[in-house]
Amino acid sequence: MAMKNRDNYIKLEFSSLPENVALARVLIASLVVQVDTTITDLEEVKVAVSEAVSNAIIHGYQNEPNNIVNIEAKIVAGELEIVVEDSGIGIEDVEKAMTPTFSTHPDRMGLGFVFMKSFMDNVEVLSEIGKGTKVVLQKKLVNDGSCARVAT
Amino acid sequence: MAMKNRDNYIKLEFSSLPENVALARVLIASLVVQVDTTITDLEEVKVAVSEAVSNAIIHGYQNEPNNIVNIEAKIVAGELEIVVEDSGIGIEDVEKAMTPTFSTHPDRMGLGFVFMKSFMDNVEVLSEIGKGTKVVLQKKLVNDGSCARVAT
Amino acid sequence: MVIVKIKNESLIVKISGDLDLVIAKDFRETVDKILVDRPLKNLILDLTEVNFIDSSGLGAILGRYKLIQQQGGKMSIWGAKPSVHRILDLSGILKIIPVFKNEKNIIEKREA
Amino acid sequence: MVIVKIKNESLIVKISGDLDLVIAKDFRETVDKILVDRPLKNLILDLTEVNFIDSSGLGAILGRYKLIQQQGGKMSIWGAKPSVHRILDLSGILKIIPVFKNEKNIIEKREA
Ligand SMILES: Nc1ncnc2c1ncn2[C@@H]1O[C@H](COP(=O)(O)OP(=O)(O)O)[C@@H](O)[C@H]1O
Ligand SMILES: Nc1ncnc2c1ncn2[C@@H]1O[C@H](COP(=O)(O)OP(=O)(O)O)[C@@H](O)[C@H]1O
Repeated sequence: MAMKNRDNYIKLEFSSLPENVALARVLIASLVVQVDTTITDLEEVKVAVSEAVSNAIIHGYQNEPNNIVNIEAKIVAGELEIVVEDSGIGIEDVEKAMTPTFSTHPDRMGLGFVFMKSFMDNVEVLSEIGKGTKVVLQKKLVNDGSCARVAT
Repeated sequence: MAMKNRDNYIKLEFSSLPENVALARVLIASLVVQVDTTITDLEEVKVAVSEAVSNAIIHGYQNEPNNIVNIEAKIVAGELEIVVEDSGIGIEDVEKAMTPTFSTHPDRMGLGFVFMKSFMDNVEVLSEIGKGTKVVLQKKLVNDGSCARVAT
Repeated sequence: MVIVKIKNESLIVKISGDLDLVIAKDFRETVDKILVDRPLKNLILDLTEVNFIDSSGLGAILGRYKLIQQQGGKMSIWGAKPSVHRILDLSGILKIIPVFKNEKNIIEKREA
Repeated sequence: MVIVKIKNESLIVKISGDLDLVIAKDFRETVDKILVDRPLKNLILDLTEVNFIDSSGLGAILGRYKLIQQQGGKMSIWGAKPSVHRILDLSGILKIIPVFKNEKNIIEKREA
């Protein structure tokens, strides 16, 4: 197939609706399958994106639907970088927030950042109280011509 | 299912790569299936988006990959509006461009605008030579609870 | 999508699609509404048709586990696909909720 | 994806996925490369696995039709799904290229 593994860039802005978590996930998956990567890589990226976007909606905007979440993704030389950004309440103590099982919600497991960290090569969180949160996720995509087509 | 038929808004910016036509189509399809619409409506919107985005890449940017295409979509009270925009070469004579079978490319059929017009309720084209083209597509989505789930 | 069936003393819940925050909410509300009126002995969660799960989905599963435990019942999970199984495993849920392979599903897959 | 098979004097081309500008290019290049070396009597296009088509896909089909016509051959289309068939119909292509239902596919669908 022509034109695989080219550099690519996308940026999506969307309402902070729970349904849009799937939308962001599908979009990023469509981007990742353009690279001949493994199904495992694809699955891992989907979970990480789902966690970051869910956090923006649930925590950042406290489920208020009339806000905007931003997701930017680029692939440069097989290196994927995703930035998820909200202008919500922000995180007081990022280190504490990233501790496994820590959650400010009683119903939640505190595994969001754990999954982001296990499934991506690098996770960076920038947050300011009252201003919002920016999560940068990076991953080198494994090039595997034998598997990618299955996932399209 | 909870929270169907809520108003929604998304905006996507992406590199003018042919592969991104599918990406834009998948994104808009994910948005449309949030509404309990018919499979026919979903298919029609996919074709219209595909035509508008392909035109931006092929004609607007003459297949140069390092440009940005914009697509904005909103659903308000079941009314879908999609705006596809490029900053490419522009269209000299919009009326002529919209004539069935008219194409400036020998290999193409000149059916892009025909499909947009047949599949959407309203199509508006704003273009300026050297500045770019903006295509506004509107469609009232039929609410049909019995079919939407199949398409997800 | 969440489909429920009550069979003797068991509540069978079949989820389809991506078990993220949207379906997690559906799942939580559906199960809780039934169990509040009528405590049951078993909660069987059929994940055969689940293609994706994240921590919101896991949280909803763990929450229903706690609820049925409180009521003196048991919970089990059926038919998770490998990618879903992996996330269940990583979360530690497999250590507290037994997971079975759905045999019917295995046969179907072999025939596919 | 574009898979080709040559059987006697026929070139069978099976396309899978969304027949938009990306696969249209693939299709065009694959067929043209074969026909330039070796004119054939029939071009059979199997659309069974095509989920979507737009005017770029139609353009590629019409272009291949013209090419095989020039070489004295014929073209036919197999197994278009209803949504794809509708677009073929609207474009007028059905009036010049015969479209057959792929029987094998119909049987498979009934059994699904
Ligand atoms: N975008 C965000 N805005 C504000 N707070 C956040 C955001 N993301 C995460 N947090 C905080 O970090 C905590 C831990 O997040 P996470 O590990 O994803 O677990 P969980 O979502 O289960 O709580 C959250 O409970 C919340 O307090
Ligand atoms: N975004 C655009 N930028 C510049 N020219 C365009 C754009 N969209 C359409 N056109 C012009 O309008 C013509 C007709 O478009 P269309 O009906 O989609 O048919 P086709 O894409 O097959 O040529 C094109 O051939 C092109 O000259």
